[in-house]
This record gives sequence, C-alpha cells and structure tokens, in this order.
Amino acid sequence: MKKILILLTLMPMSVFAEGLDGANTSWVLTSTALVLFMTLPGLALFYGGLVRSKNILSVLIQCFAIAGISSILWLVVGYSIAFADGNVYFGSLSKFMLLGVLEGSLRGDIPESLFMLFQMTFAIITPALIIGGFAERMKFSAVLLFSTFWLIMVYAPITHWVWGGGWLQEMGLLDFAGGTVVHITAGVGALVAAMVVGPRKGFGERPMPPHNMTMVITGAGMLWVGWFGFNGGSALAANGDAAMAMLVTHISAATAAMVWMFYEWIKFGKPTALGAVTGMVAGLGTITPASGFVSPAGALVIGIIAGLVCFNMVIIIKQKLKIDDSLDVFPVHGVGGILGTLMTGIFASNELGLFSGQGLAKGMTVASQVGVQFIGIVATFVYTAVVTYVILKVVEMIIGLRVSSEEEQQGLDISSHEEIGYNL
Amino acid sequence: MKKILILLTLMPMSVFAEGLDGANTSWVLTSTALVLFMTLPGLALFYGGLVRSKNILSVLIQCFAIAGISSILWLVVGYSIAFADGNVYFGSLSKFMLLGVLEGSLRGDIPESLFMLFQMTFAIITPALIIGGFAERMKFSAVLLFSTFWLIMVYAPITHWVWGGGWLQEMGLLDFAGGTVVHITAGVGALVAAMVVGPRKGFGERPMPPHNMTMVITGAGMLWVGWFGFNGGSALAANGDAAMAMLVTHISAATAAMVWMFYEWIKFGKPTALGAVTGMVAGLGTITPASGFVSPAGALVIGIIAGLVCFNMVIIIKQKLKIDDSLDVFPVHGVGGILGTLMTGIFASNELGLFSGQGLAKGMTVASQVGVQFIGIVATFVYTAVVTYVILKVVEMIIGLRVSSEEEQQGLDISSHEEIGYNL
Amino acid sequence: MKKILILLTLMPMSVFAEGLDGANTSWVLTSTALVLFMTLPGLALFYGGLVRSKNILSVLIQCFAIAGISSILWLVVGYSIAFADGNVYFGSLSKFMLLGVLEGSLRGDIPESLFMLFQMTFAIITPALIIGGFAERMKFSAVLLFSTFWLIMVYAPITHWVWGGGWLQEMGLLDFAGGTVVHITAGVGALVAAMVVGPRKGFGERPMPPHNMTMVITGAGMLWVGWFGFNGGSALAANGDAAMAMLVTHISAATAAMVWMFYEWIKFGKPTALGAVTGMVAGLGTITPASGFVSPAGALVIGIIAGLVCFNMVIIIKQKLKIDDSLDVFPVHGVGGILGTLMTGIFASNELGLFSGQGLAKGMTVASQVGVQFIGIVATFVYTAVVTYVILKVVEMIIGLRVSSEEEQQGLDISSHEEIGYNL
Amino acid sequence: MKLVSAILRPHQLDDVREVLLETGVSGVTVTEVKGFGRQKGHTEMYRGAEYQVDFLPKIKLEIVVAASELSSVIEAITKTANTGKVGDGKIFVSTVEKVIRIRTGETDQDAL
Amino acid sequence: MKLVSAILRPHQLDDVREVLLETGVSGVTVTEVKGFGRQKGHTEMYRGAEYQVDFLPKIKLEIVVAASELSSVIEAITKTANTGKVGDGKIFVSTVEKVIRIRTGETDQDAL
Amino acid sequence: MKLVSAILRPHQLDDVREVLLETGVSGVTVTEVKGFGRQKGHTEMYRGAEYQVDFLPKIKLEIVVAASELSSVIEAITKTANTGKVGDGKIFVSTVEKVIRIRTGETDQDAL
Ligand SMILES: Nc1ncnc2c1ncn2[C@@H]1O[C@H](COP(=O)(O)OP(=O)(O)O)[C@@H](O)[C@H]1O
Ligand SMILES: Nc1ncnc2c1ncn2[C@@H]1O[C@H](COP(=O)(O)OP(=O)(O)O)[C@@H](O)[C@H]1O
Ligand SMILES: Nc1ncnc2c1ncn2[C@@H]1O[C@H](COP(=O)(O)OP(=O)(O)O)[C@@H](O)[C@H]1O
Repeated sequence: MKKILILLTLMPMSVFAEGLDGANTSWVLTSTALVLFMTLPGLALFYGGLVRSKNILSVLIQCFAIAGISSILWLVVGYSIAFADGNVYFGSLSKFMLLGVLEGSLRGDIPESLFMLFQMTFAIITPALIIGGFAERMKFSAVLLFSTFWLIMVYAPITHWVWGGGWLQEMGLLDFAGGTVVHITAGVGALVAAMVVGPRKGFGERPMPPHNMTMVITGAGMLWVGWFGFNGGSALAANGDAAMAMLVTHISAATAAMVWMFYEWIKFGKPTALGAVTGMVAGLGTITPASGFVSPAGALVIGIIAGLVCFNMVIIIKQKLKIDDSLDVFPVHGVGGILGTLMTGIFASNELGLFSGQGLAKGMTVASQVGVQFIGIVATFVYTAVVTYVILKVVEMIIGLRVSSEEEQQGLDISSHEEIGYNL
Repeated sequence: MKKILILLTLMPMSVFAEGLDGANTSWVLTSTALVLFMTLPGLALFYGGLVRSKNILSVLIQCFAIAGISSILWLVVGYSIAFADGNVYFGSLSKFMLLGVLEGSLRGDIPESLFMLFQMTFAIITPALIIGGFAERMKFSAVLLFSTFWLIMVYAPITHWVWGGGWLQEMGLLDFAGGTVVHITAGVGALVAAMVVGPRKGFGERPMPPHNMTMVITGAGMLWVGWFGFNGGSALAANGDAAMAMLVTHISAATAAMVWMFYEWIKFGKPTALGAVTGMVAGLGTITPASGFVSPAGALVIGIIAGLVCFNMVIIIKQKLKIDDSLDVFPVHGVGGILGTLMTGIFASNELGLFSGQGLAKGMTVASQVGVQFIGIVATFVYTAVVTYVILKVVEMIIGLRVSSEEEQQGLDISSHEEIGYNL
Repeated sequence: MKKILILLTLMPMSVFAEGLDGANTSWVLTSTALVLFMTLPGLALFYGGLVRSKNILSVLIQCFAIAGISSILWLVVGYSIAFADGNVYFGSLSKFMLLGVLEGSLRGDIPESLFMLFQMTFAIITPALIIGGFAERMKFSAVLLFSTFWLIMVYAPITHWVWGGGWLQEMGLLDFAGGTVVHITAGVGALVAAMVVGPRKGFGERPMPPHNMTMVITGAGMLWVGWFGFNGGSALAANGDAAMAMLVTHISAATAAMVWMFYEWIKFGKPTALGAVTGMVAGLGTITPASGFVSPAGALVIGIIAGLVCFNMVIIIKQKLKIDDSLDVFPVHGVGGILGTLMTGIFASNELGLFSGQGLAKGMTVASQVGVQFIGIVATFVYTAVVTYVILKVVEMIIGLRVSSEEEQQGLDISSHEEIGYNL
Repeated sequence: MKLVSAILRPHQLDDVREVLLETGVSGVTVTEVKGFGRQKGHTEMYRGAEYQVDFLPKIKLEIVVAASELSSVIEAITKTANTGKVGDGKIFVSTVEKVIRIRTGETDQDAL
Repeated sequence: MKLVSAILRPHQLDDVREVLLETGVSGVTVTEVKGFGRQKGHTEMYRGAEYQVDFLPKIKLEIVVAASELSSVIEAITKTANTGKVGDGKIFVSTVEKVIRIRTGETDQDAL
Repeated sequence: MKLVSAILRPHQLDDVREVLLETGVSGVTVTEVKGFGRQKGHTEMYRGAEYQVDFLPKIKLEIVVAASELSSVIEAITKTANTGKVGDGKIFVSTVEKVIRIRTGETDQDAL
C-alpha cells in the first residue's frame, strides 16, 4: 500500500515533466541549506564553545576551511568516487568535475546537481566532526592535509559502499542518513586521531572547562534544527517518509537529552546544560541510521539507550582510558552511530506492535538484518581506523602533526592564526 | 473565486495520490524546522541575554529541558488531548503514543506525523515563553514539574478548544496561528507565575541590566525568521494564504519595531536596540492570530497598535504595578495576543477598503466576530490564570518554588547546575 | 530541450490550478526566510563583530531599523517603483500600498504577495550592507534618513532597470540575483558614504581590531546558508535552475574562501579565520549575478578570481587610498558585484566546454554580452555614486552626518542609544 | 595620605559606595578580582568531569584618603560589608606619599 | 624604589605608554578598573527602566621606578594624559621596599 | 605586615597557589592584568592590517603576610614561577600598616 501511494505521488510529475518533482526538489533544496547550517555555524559554535578561549578561532577556521576544501574535492572527485558507477568498493572518475551533469540532469526525481550538493553538505560535516578529537593542539596545515586525504580515502569510498551501489548496500544494510557513513567514520576517525596526536598539555592534571557555554548551547540548538534536513532530507522527497524521519529524529533527540540530564542529576547531583545538549547530540547521532525506518515509539527507546550508553562512554574514554578525544567525538558520534545502526536492525521490523517500524530490508528477519548491520559496523570501523591511522602517519612524516609546546601554551589563535577571539 | 482556486490547487494531487500534496508537505516540513528554531536557539538566546550573567545557563537549560519534556509529553498524550476526537472541551486518549498514525496517515493533504510534529513545536515554545516570568529565581525541578502539568492541563485543552474541534472553534473564533492558544496562555501563565513566585531579590531597588545585548538581538532576529514558519506554516499549505500570512507577519513586526523605537526616542530621548527588538516581538505576537486573515494595510495598523500598547504595558506592569514578570512576557505576549485576537475580528472583514482582510468566519459581522473573539480571550485568560495558579500551588507544596536566598545571590548557574556561562 | 522541460514542469499546475505552482511557492517561501536570515541576524552579527565593543549595538540597531523602515517603504512605494508597470526608468505608483494585490494574485506561478516579500528581503539587505561604510561614527538619525532616501531613489529604480522591465533588462543584461542591483549599489553607496562622512577618529594611526571574531564568523556562516535562498530562490522555482544556482553559489564561496586564506598565508605568513570568511563573502557576492547562468567549473574560476581580486582591493582601498570604508563593503561587495557581472558575460556562454554555462541572453555573443554587462556596471556605478552623494549632502544639511568627537570617543552605544553590549 | 584597599563581595559594591559618599569620600577605584581564602569555592561539572573552583569573584576598592579620615572610612566599610559569614573580606591600609590630580596638577590633599 | 599608580582614561593607554618608553621606563602593568569620582557617569535604559551608571571605565597603570626617576615619570604621565576635562585621573605614589625579578633572582634596581 | 605583589604568567596561577598554601599562606587576591616589559608581544592581522600587540596577559597576585613570613613566600613564588624565559615577572614588596578582617573586626596578624 505504502509503495503504491509513493508511486502515485510520483506519477503526475513523471507523466508531465519527465521526472522532475518540484515538491521533492523544494524540500531537498531546503534540506541542503539546513545541513550546511549544521556545520556553519552550528557545529563550529558547538565545538568552539567547548575549547579554551585561546583556541576558539582555530576551531572556527578549521570548520570553515574543511567546508571549503571538502566542497572543492567533492566537486572534483569525491562525488564521482561515491556515486558514479564503478565496482562495489569504489565508484569511478566518470563524473570528475561533475562532467555531464547539466541543469536538466535528474537523479530519481530531483536534479542531480541538487543531489550532489545535498551529499556535499554531508561530506563537509563528517571531516568537520573529527576535529573534536584533536582540537587545541594540531597544526593547521596538518588538519588540512589530513582532511583532504581522509575525505577521499575514507569518506568517499564508504559512502559508495553504503549509498552508492556498493557491497554493503547490496547486502541490505539499512543506514538511512549516515549512521555508518557519517557518525561511525567520524567517531572512529576522531578516536584514532586523538590517540595518534596525543593528549593536550596538562590533560588530566588541570581542568579545561568550556570557555563559552552559551556558544555551545547555541550551536546545539542549530544542530537540532539542521538535523531535520539531515534525516528528513535523506528521504529525498516531501512525503510521509520525510515527515516520519523528522518526527523520530526529534523524539530521539528530546529523549536522549532528558535521559542524559536526569542520569547526571541522579549520579552527580546536578543537571547541567552541557549534559542536556550532549545527550541531544547523542540522540540525534543514534537515530540517524534508523530515522527512515522506525516509529516514534521505537525512537523513544532508541533515545533512552543513546542517552544511557553514550553518557557512560564519555566517562570511560576520557576518565578511565585517559584518551584525550577532546570534544568526545567517539563516545557521542561513534558510539551513537554504532548503537543506532544496530538498533535499526531491530526497530525497523514491522512486527513489534507499538514499536514497529516501516519494515526490514527485503527478505530479512530481525536476526539476519542485525547480522548485516553488524557487518556494516565492523567493516566501517576497521576500515576507518586503519586508513585514518595510515593517513595520520603519512601526514606526520610530511609536515608533522602537532604545534610546538610553546605554541600550544600560547594558544593556536595567536600562534597559528595571529588573531584573537575577543576584545570585549 | 479564492475558494475555487484553492480547490483546484488541491485537485491534481488528490486525484493521483489519494490526498498527499508534496508541495504543502514540503512547506510544512520547512516550517516545522523554523518553529523549532524559534525556541532553540532563538528564544533561548533572546531570554538568555536579558538575564544576569550568573543565570544565563539556567535559562538555556530551561528552554532545552522544556523542549525535551514537552516533546515526549506531546507524543505520549498531548497531541491526543488536543487533536484526537473527543468532546468540545477535551480530546481523548485514542492517539496515545501516536497509536495508529503511520507513515502514510494524512491529516488534510499532509502526513499526520508532520502535522503532529509541527504542532509539537508550538507545544514547545509556549511553556518555554513562560520561563520569562519567573526567570532567575525558580527551582529547576519546580520549572520542570510546573511545565509538565501546564502543558497537559492548560496548553493541550485550550489547543483543543481553538483548533482541535472544540467549543471556541465551533463558535467561530478566528485564531490563525496562536494568539489565544500560544500568546495569551503564555503571557497569563507568566504573569501568574511571577506573582506567585514573587519578585527577584533586589527587584525595584537595584538595576538588573541585560548581561548580553548581542545575544538578545541575535535571538530576536531568529524569532523574526522563525515566525515565518509559525504563521506562514499555519496555512498548512504552500499557497497565497501562506504567502499573505508571511507578508502581514513581516509588516507587523517591522512596524511595531519602528513604532516602539520612535516612541522611546520621543519619550525618553534615545532609541534603543532593545526597544526595537521588543517592539518587533510585540508586533509578531500581535499579528499571530490575525495573520491568515488580514491585509498588509491591516497589518500596518496592527503593528502600530501593538507597538504603542505593549510599550506602555511593560512600564505599567513592572514600574507601576511592581510585578516582576522578569522578561516582560505578559505585556509583550499576553497583551499582544489579546490585542491581535480582538483586531482579527475587525481587520479580517472584507468590507474595509484598503484595510480589508480575507473575510470573517461564516455568517459573522464585525460586531459578532469581535464578540466571539472577546469570549475567546476571556475564556483563555481566566482558564489559564486559574489553572496556572493551582498548578503552582501544588508544585509549591510538593517541592517548593524558589531556590534559597543564598542560591539566588550566587546565581542559578553555579547553585543549580554547577556550570558557568563564560570563561573568556 | 531545457526550455521544453521547464515548460512541461509548469504545465500540470497551470492546467489544473490556473497557474499557482505549490512546489515553486514552497521554495520561494523558504528562500524568503533564508534571505531575511541573511540580514537578521546574519549580516548584523558579521558586521557587529567587526566593530569595537563600544559600537556593537549601534550596528545591530542600524540593521534592525533599516529592516523595519525598508519593509514599510517597500510596502508603501518601493515595490511599486521597482515592479509596477511604468517606463524603462521608473515603475509607477499603481501598486502603492500593494493596492490590488490579493491573496490570490499571482506573479508567474507564485503568489504576488510572495514575490513582493521575497524582493522585500533584498530591499532590506542592500541598504543594510552600506552601513559597513560609515560604521562607528554616523548619527543614527542620519542613518535612517539616508537609508530612506537611498532605498527610494537608488535601490528601487535600479531594481526596475534590471528586473522590473527597465532599460537594462531590455538590453539583455544578465543579473541573476543582484550583482548590479544589490552588490554594486551597496558597494558604491558605502564607498561614497565613507568618503563623504570621513574616516573614524584615529583611523590609520591606531589599530581597530574586531571586538568579537566569533560573532563575525557566526554571521558569516549564516550568510553562506542564507545565500542559498538569495541565489537559489531567485530562480523563483524549485527545479534544476535553482539547484544549479545553489551549487555554483556554494562552489564559488568555498573556492574564494580558500583562495583568500591561502593567499594570506603565502603573503603574510598566517592563514586567518577572518580572511577565510571574508573570501567566502567575496565569493558569494561575485557569483550572485552569475548564479543562474554558469556551471560548477565556471563557478570555480569565478571563485578564484573573486578571492584574488577582492583581497587586493581591500588593501588598496584602506591602506593605499586611506579611505575608511570601515568594514570593506566596496572592495568585497562592490568589486565582487562588478567582477561577477562581467564574468557572467563570459561563463554563461554554452560554448566553453567544461566551463560552459546555461547560455547567453538571446542573440548575444560573448563580446556583445560582455558589452551589455559593462554598460550595466557603469550605469549602476555612476547613478549610485551621484545620487548617494547628493543624498548625503542633503542629509548633512538637514541634520548633520556625524556624531560629535566626544560621542565617537565614548562609543555610539552609550552616546546614541544609552545601552551597552556586554555586562559579563 | 592613606590607601585603603578593601576586598569585598561583588554585590556589596553599591551599598558600600553610598556609605562612602556619605562619609565624604570623593573618589573610588574598583577592580574585579578573584579571591582565595577561608571561604570555600564551588564545584563545576562538565560532562562528568567535576572540579573544584577555589577562586571566588571579589571586588577590590581602592580609596585614597587623608590620614585623618582613615578611621571613619574603615568604619564605614566594615559596618556595611559585614554579613558575619566567612568571605566578607579584608581591609588593607598603607601609606601614599604623594597624590597628583592630572587635570590640574594639584597635589596631595588638594588632589583628592 | 617607588610605585607610581596612575588612574587614566582608557584610550590614553597607547600614548602614555609611548611617552613612558621614551622616559626610559622598562615595564608597566595595566589593569582595567572602574572609577568613581567627580566626573559624572552616564545613564542606561532598558525597556523604559532608566538608571545611572556611576562607575566609568578607567585604566590603572602601575610602574615601579627608581626614586630618582620618579619626577620624570610623573611629569611624562601628567603631560600626556592631561585633557583639562574632569576625569583625567590621578597619580598615587608609594614606596616599594623590594623588587625581585623572578627569572634571574636579581633584586631592586637591577630587577627593574 | 608586608604586601607581596607578584606579576606572573597566567598559566602558573594554580601551581603557585598550591605552593603558597603549603607555605602557610591563608589567602590570595588575584587580578588579571596586562603587562609590558622586556618580553616581546605578538602580532595580530585582520584583513591584511598587521599590528603589534605589546601588552601580554599576566596575573597579579597580592598576598599580605606577616613580615616574618616574607622571605619564605618570596622564595616559594620565585621557585615555582621561574621558567628562565623572559617574561617570568616580578615581585614587589611594600609595607601594609593595618589589616582588618571585616567579618570579625580582628586586626593585623589575627586578620590574616
Ligand atoms: N593574606 C591575604 N592576602 C591577600 N588577600 C587576602 C588574604 N587573605 C584573604 N584575602 C582576600 O580576602 C578574601 C576573603 O578572605 P576569606 O579568608 O575567604 O574570608 P574572611 O575575610 O571572612 O576571613 C579572599 O577571597 C581574598 O581575596
Ligand atoms: N580618593 C580616591 N581614591 C582612589 N581613586 C580615586 C580617588 N579619587 C578619584 N579616583 C579615581 O580617579 C578617577 C578620576 O577622578 P575624578 O574625580 O572623576 O576626576 P579628576 O581626576 O579630574 O578630579 C576616578 O574615576 C577614580 O577612579
Ligand atoms: N617597572 C615595572 N613596573 C611595573 N611592572 C613591571 C615593570 N617591569 C616589568 N613589569 C611587569 O612584569 C612583567 C614581566 O616583565 P618583563 O620585563 O617582560 O620580563 P622579566 O620579568 O623576565 O624581566 C611585565 O609584563 C610587566 O607586567
């Protein structure tokens, strides 16, 4: 029935206009703006507020520069590697510089230029997420070089595997909006980077509180709003699929935020604003792969689990394992992505009563689906970890990874960029 | 003619797709993002900047927590109380947990999940508006408990009365986007809360200037933009109705902002940024109930009156009556909502020449319509005041309303949340 | 082929609904919100962060007040001058107060009220851009009076010339989203104003660093996102035209940002965040006239040239010519607008292989098109310069242009508005 | 002449200023400082990392007065700023040898 | 050695610093302070609530110099910072008994 | 009693505070200041306009101690804050004639 409805929705346009659907185009245009907004200024503020005052601009310029470079790379080769025909591991260079993609070219029922741009905003935010792992100490030139290699060698191929006709897609992996492609890759990338680059000077000895919590929370609000485009837009249509994806996204965010806040309240005695928004981001990351497949009741469960697990992972990674994943990218995004990808295999099932989703991939049972999801997670995790490590080592050889100890002490804003954040 | 046009617009989709209109869906998806944006980070910043530095995070976490809790409540029972079939006073619990609302379910020609989510963003901002009344002194636990009760016992039922098939709707009340439902309820709620909770320590004796005016103005800009979704989205369609609603919204905001600014300039000698943006919010609140019904010329008049009246009400409430409605919620939103709801009864009329609107409710004259509007206002005002008062007294009994005097002195950020806003 | 596609896209709606296209309406509704967002809070923050702390609110209130006043003027006469029928130099007053524009009125296949509102957001940002030229020293009353005259005498007529059926449009000038109408007029207006008003006290002697770089960068991110509505929305349709316009906009912004940043790195030794975002704005301004006409590869070239040229112009204007165009409006917007308008004449051509665009104006060759573009630039430049100068002289006579030297020393926030930005 | 440096709780600035005015003091210079002493600080917590903040916001008032007015100024401050709770602050007195008013070149008592 | 404390208008910092350099001063410590005195403050207004701000932004320069250089330093500051308008500020002089340069352990004159 | 004023690098606050505690100091007042001296500043650049920032962020610690404890306090600071690089800062010592604890009215040694 659902299938027929969708078909019917598409019909009138395809009859009259050879396939372009204005309504879907309108929504994906909007979603593209929303996803760019997530990074600029959303993520930039969220991350920027968390670092110390002397490094604020280094975070902001890293976000902007990654946006700039990723966009150019995506145009030149990235999109082609991810989405042009090729084999199951790698696209091809046939769409180099978007060759042959004209104003009238379509992908499904929206312009291909739009699909490519929408995907570009994902290719921007993913490497930008990683900077949270090595914030406050990495050389700017190393950040740029690392991000360049990483986009081409990690992000673009994995995108091909999952969304571009690759082997994970063929296997039936369900990842609606980027649990594996975006969040696991970014989380694992950040974790490896944090370990290779090493902790900040004074990590574990001296407190390094956020320099501007209002900025963190502003960025968090923008992330929440922008995520509607991220998950809702991934339907590539203005229909019930998009609407439901947005609804479950919202529910998971709200739930995980509250779970984190109350957990903290119980465990440490006080509910914090930072806790609430961190939970929110965990909820958003976790629902991402599931968003087009699950019901609101499922989203509630996913949000609860996201809050509980990511909360504990933050403490384990930083305080137990003493890994200075500075802005907690792995425990929030990486773990969220893993959890969400797994739970998609369960809550997508339409046999769970109130918790039923929109259905598993064709021919799957919950068990087989979870198996596929698990393979997707492991493949993404291992490939990302290995290649990220190699890239970092190569960059280290070429230009080195860290600023000097004095520069770190002085702060990257002055030492690397000759600017300061505030002259109030 | 207009009717026919609308009918025709809907036709092709209803013929081919059993009712889903992609274009309308696209616009309401967007509007939903815009209305969430109004609260997070819009309202949070607008309010946050107005309080003293030591309480900034308390405001931000209250906005986030209310967003979280209201979302969950709305999913579980709120939407059902407001919009499920029931009697004229109360919906029912038949849509508990959105039972039976699937990806393909429609409400009108958009997905029901989307309608529910769009409405959820209203259910978030309304209790969030109230925190302006008791800012800088209320216990966080009390805020949460109060908001929970209030959403279920005040907001959801009144929404049912006005938009869910209730008695005010049947009577012909015109409230396009929430003059009664949102602004009167929030304004009255805040006023009552301010009176029950009592003034801030030092209120009236010591100045309590905004700690960050740039934050206030940033939030104000976001409110203006987001309000396009609030009022324009309330058309639930991408058509002339939405467009005109957005246009009149914009005109009223611009006009009230300028009226307030010039009024202040004449009366106190200087035009202030805070004055301009406060006028803007007053203009937005006031046009809200009228937005789908009036013309640009009508909006100009509405904006002028909003600026003049709300300006004076701020001074009356705070300086004359010495009620510490801390962020002026009642004089701006409450009074704006009242004014707008009344003026809708006039400027909706299509017999006012240049000032004509889109027409009154069926069978109404200006006099009878204004009568109905008046009943709507009084009912909303009285019900909200009484129930808010009762809720506050109950919360006071259970956990108390205010933090201790020392905690208030120290600031809620440290005393209630163990965080501070700035480490610049 | 493209033509036919577009025609077909429009067909179904025009058949069934007498012309209103819901999808296009949905996208232009969204774009309108995005363009307002560019000014409030986008541009306000971008500019506000650049001035000294003591003048921050003066910038913010100027942006808000210009938004307020321009909106009212646009409703009353501006739209009519620009878009009502008239001669080739000037519209008419036949749409005074939007007379005759009803909820059902269309312009093309979207509501006329929407077209008018979308254009209003352009009429807001253009005079707001100019304040960068005279920031930190002009009387607030003079700003308002100047902006009022300027909107009516410069902006509205030139809009008529280029988009309202005027002589430049007839001549075949290609200006998709406002290279001449918005950026050249604003840039030249700011340059003339900077020269007439004179430099800030201490200009050239004392450093005047930005007081809040995080605010600048936040605003920049908002400008980038909002520009999707500016250029993408100018297609007035949700189709491949809009998508391609957004894509090239994005590419140009990203490229110019990176070019500026690397240029600075090479030339001065350090890459700065301010450099990156300034390049981004230059790239956005430059692509604006070209956005509907060029390909991604063309946009890449446009971005590179924008970065290189605007970078040098900033230094020439301020350090060589010692003109205190305080926030560099002319070198970024004015020069960008000129460059972009010229390059549109080249890269719109569909005979450039990989760099081909969507085609020149009917019957044009690159040479003749560039000729027309050149005439458009010169006409806009000269008319704007002369009329701006006259307006400033008149305003000077009536109320004076500058605050007193003591007021400038004290800062406009306290001296003109009796407020201060921060009480942290 | 004497320099009276008083470390006080921030919110007492306005009250103390008023009392000083009544005492005949014509000028005061105020600095925002952070103080560490017997009064205990607070904890802050960010994502589960709890830590102790020992420095508390205080204000320092500096008042230069003629030696003859010293005791009345001290008394005024002590009385107003005393809440009886740990952290009320201290007053330090030292000697100033010379005072110059920049505007007029007046010195010492005349410059106050 | 003497400690010269000068309360000045904020925008004069750069000029005064230059003149001090010429006088041979090798170091200065600057604090942002708020001052209250004869110079009247300004009013602020927020939503119709007007109030008086009496404390004005000032800067305090602290310069430790050998007694022999005292008069030239005072003169340099007085000349540069004098605008003739109320609020130009004051100079306070007191005695410093000991100076230590942390880096080297040098003391007194050598440490300056 | 003596007032020890120490100008230090900001990031050494925590270490110095700890050492002072061990030395028996019961209270410290800290001010954020900007210092100018032999240590050279940095350049900043905004849209190609490069300029020199000579004032560096420093912190000033003020500690009032009994004369008998002076040398141990100085030693503690000197040892901890010494990095051997230009800009480590200075210590200035002067005499405080009177100390009053506002809360109790205790004076001098008792008030510390
Ligand atoms: N020996 C000292 N030297 C300098 N400042 C001190 C000293 N002792 C206390 N202070 C300042 O006085 C403030 C109050 O001191 P504290 O010991 O907390 O309370 P009380 O004054 O009630 O004894 C401290 O925060 C600090 O700023
Ligand atoms: N007795 C005083 N003790 C300490 N600081 C003072 C005193 N008198 C004035 N000041 C400081 O000097 C500044 C200028 O003093 P003011 O009386 O306004 O002007 P003038 O120095 O021209 O007489 C004040 O803002 C205050 O910071
Ligand atoms: N004569 C002085 N008077 C007041 N403060 C000084 C003086 N000389 C130096 N300072 C302060 O001490 C800090 C360190 O001095 P500097 O000359 O840079 O290094 P060092 O202490 O290693 O010689 C300066 O930044 C300044 O704050």
